[in-house]
Amino acid sequence: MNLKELKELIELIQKSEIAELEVEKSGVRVRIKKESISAPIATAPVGAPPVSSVPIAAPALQIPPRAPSAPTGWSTLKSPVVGTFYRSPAPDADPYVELGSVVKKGQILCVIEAMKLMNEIESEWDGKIVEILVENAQPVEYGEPLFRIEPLAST
Amino acid sequence: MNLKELKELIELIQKSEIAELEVEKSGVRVRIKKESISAPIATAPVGAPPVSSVPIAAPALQIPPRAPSAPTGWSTLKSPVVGTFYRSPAPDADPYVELGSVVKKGQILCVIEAMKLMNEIESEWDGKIVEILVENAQPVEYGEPLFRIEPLAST
Amino acid sequence: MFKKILVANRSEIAVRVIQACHELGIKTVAVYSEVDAKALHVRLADEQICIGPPDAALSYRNIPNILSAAEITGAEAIHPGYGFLAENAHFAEVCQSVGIKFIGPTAENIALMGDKAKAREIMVKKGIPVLPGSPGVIAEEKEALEAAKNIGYPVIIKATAGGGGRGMRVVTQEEDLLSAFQTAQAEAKTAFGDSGVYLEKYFIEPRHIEVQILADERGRTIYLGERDCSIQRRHQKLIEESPSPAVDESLRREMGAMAVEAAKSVNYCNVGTVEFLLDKDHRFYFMEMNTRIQVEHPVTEMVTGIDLVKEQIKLAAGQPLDLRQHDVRLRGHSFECRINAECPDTFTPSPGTITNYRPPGGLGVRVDSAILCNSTVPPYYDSLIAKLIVHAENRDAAIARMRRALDEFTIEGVKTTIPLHKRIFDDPVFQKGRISTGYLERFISSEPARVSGT
Amino acid sequence: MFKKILVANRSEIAVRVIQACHELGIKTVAVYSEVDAKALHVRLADEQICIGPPDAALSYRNIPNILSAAEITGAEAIHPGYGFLAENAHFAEVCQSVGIKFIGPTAENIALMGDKAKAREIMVKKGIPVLPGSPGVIAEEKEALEAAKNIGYPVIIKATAGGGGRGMRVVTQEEDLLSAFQTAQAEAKTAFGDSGVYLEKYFIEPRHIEVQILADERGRTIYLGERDCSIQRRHQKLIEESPSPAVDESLRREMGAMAVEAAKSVNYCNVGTVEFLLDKDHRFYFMEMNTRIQVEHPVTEMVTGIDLVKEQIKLAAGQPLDLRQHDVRLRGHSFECRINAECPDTFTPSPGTITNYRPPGGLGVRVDSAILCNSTVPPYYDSLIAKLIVHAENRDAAIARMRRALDEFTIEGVKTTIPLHKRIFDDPVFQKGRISTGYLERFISSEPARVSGT
Repeated sequence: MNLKELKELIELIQKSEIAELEVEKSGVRVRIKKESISAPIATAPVGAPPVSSVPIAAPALQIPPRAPSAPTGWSTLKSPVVGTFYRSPAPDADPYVELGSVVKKGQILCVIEAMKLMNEIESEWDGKIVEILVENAQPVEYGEPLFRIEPLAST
Repeated sequence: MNLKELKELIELIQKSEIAELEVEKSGVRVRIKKESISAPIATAPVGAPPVSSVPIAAPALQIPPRAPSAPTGWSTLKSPVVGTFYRSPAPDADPYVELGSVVKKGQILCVIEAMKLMNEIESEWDGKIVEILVENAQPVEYGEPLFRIEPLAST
Repeated sequence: MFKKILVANRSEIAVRVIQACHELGIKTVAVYSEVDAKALHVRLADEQICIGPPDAALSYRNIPNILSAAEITGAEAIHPGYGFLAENAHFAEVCQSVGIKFIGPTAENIALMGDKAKAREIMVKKGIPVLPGSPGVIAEEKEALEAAKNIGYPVIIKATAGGGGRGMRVVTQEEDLLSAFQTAQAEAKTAFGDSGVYLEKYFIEPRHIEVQILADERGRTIYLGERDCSIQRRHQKLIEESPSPAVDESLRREMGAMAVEAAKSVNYCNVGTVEFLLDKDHRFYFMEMNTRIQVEHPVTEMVTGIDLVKEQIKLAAGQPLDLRQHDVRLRGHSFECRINAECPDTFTPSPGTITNYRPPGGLGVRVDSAILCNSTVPPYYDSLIAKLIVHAENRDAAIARMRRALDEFTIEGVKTTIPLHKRIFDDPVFQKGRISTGYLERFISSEPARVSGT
Repeated sequence: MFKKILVANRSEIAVRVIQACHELGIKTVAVYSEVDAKALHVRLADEQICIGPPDAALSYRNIPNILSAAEITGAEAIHPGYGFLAENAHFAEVCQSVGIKFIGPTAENIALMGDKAKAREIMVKKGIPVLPGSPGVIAEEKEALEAAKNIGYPVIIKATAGGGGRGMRVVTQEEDLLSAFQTAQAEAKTAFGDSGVYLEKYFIEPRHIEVQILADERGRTIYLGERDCSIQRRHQKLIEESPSPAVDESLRREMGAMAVEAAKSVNYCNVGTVEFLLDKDHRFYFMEMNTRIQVEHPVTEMVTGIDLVKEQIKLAAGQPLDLRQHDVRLRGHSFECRINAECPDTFTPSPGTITNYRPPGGLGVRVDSAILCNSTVPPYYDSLIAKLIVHAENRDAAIARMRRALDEFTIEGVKTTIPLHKRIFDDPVFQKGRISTGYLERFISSEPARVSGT
């Protein structure tokens, strides 16, 4: 961690009404959270970056967050296999889903090619696609976040 | 750092109007400070421990204490050489001092034999011998406590 | 030569393989389960791919994910280490079918040596001595007498349905056979409801001696001396050494020639180990062949000066063996202690976080480990966390060196087998080299009962 | 053999000596200054005696306290390591007078070799080539011409009062001598107020080659190959190797014989090192003899398989050398990197607390260090904190091994020379073995300017 990162951290804490800091390195993990009264985190002013996304050379102890954690209420669909991520069933076909698509649980969102096999990856929730985290034709590892989905109230 | 220490830290942050946090371990050091408005740190409520004094795996690094420290006000005369401690100038002679002896600065308290040489060890203070820490004819190392002396008000 | 190798393993052997690759100028891909994200092998490799959850069946044994990882990283070869997929013929076959070189022998070699009955049959054909025994269940007294005569006394009668010593009888001379046979049958009947028994050669204080071999694709095969792995607890090796105190130069040549013959008889290629049982009269018997690099390979490296993992990779790349048998010269003596994260008295595993780690150093001391300060020993895998290997001019000097290295070794946070190793190396019987596969159980039971060790 | 040895040193060499003692079954006494109370050598020894405050003059060089420590603990011998009292003839003499064995050569040996002029005189007498030079100040032009002719061109003219390059002139041929001589005299006069100059042989890209010898009390003396210590900065060695890439078998024999002759000429006993300068034409010249175990002794141990510290102790105990010259066979190649706690670019010392430490491991890697996690590097002593030594089958393999070992080495909290070592081992010139005592200064100045390294 260098001075610049520290300064950023301090500024962040100073500017924000709520403060959430997570620092981890070499086996020590410290998480400090301070909220004015008990407002839920979701009320954080839009525009202020989520504090946990400050890059602090942070190798996690257990499962490393390989992508910034989503706002509360969003679900993350992770890759169940290792392979190559494709958004459409064939190079000239339309993508399964787009940003903003409303999807149903069990609906195919993408395929991951592994050993010449196309693994169809289904949504685990009813919801709206709010982030697509991997570029088409990129390799993905096990557990890598693929989509963020804002669940819809179950019908 | 254990759970208890972490809890203490969090409580501290939560209770105080100002927050100062210093964490250091394994090459990463994070210090976060948050003040409501710009009150100087000195206005922190007395009674709250200064956060930086929370012991976070702080190994002592310089000279380890080799003997329990004496009550405040007592002085400890330490061996300036390595050798064998003798309380008297010769085997059949009386000891230089006894427990309770009142001694003057510069008075010989014992001899330490090193390389067949008798090193006469003098008191550094006027005072009363309140402890004799080494048995006669025992080897002593450099810096080993020999006598505890209760200083007398200088005459 | 390969440009990039995927290492399909974890812990010390993954680190060992990555070290060898880097010394050969080969890039490495580490694969890891979620619990190993911060492991040393992941740090040291050039690329890292998470292949699954902690359960090894879903990660380190997950063939599709491992092959996909090789595919997306462009690795040309996979080194399986030992355990996990190292002796999985199916995996070797799939690797071959997708054009990725499996660093080990052929799938056929693996399958054949994995079938113990078939391997034994081949060895018998080639005139290699195998463990003598009756071909199957013996029902008749006459049959038993004949089988025992063929095997040679002492023999052991075992219940086919048996276990736990019941239905077992050791017979040292012919006149005792029939009565023992009847008792064993009766005991087997009572204990297991099945009176079937068979005969096997009984060995008094045998040693486990194994011969390291190297073989290239053209069939050139050499042996690299032997390892004595007699210090075992429930068939788990704990201490290995090379050379064996029981093997002299002429026996070494004889066993070496047999090991080479065994390998050649199946057109074996790559590194391999032929395991023999050596009896008190210095007769040896083929037990099995291990078709992988072994945990205890370092003791052979120390006395031969040959880097077995580098050789293994070169052989897998199709390079001819550039060593000849006469290049292999043993120098000094080497021991390996397996440091397991387990209680040194009860042998229960001791996973946890390592709070302090300082390996011993200095002349003739080698440590193969993946331990980092503050790293965790997860409960999912093997308890082997480090191998302490020493080398010195002779066996006595190597014992002295191991004792001082064990004294220097600091591992805090988990219990380890270090205290047990210290006690064994202090034992005059062990020091004299009077060891056999029964040594360790006897040594442990002869010790005064102890509270949980340090 | 001794029963108890006091080790009058600290850091890695104290640890090294304690390790050797324990392997020989000898008890050890550590002495330490107040700042070293928690040091590894103190932990490893059987007994510990504090001998003074941090200032080495009052502790590690404090002869009365060290001898008293030996006396009260009953130590029969003192091992001085290197530095501190290791080449103090007075200390060796006092040890002898109080009946404690000094582990090293005799006080006479030390005194003699400490007197460079006298040592040179003896070597000349014995026909050992020494660094050629004029016997003293040269005033006359005729005298200069004659001296230069005797020495052989190129020669260097140096101011007797000189320093910093002023008054220095390199002359490669006779016709340039007189003008250079005059200029040098004038420059010396201006700079130092003294026009005295003298002549010395000038070497272009010489190597520092030293020969390790072992000698017993009966005068049996052998050599253990050479070390190339050409990688130096301001006469401080940084990297050493054995064998030297510039020495072939015949030169090795020749230099070895000269080193043995040098040792015998003064009835030398114990371990010792004869330092030579080797010029581009493979002519060598005696520089001096070091009468102690040296920092770089491990590279010799790696290629010969001989434990020099154990041999040293046995020799000091009066045991005859049981090695013969033909027993000494070099195997493979070894490098040593000195890991100093200093900035790898500015070379300023970097004392402090080591917050994370993990030495590299695996085949052919040796680490001699006294570092513990959370231990401090005090500012009072030498900045050498660890020695990383590798051994492999040949020089290229040893370079590859050193590179991977340097990559693996974790030391946090203080700056170290590890990044500089990495850059040197990446340098094709170094890799080809084209090194000389000028290499390092040139290498550093040829690098792009860098900010403080990691």
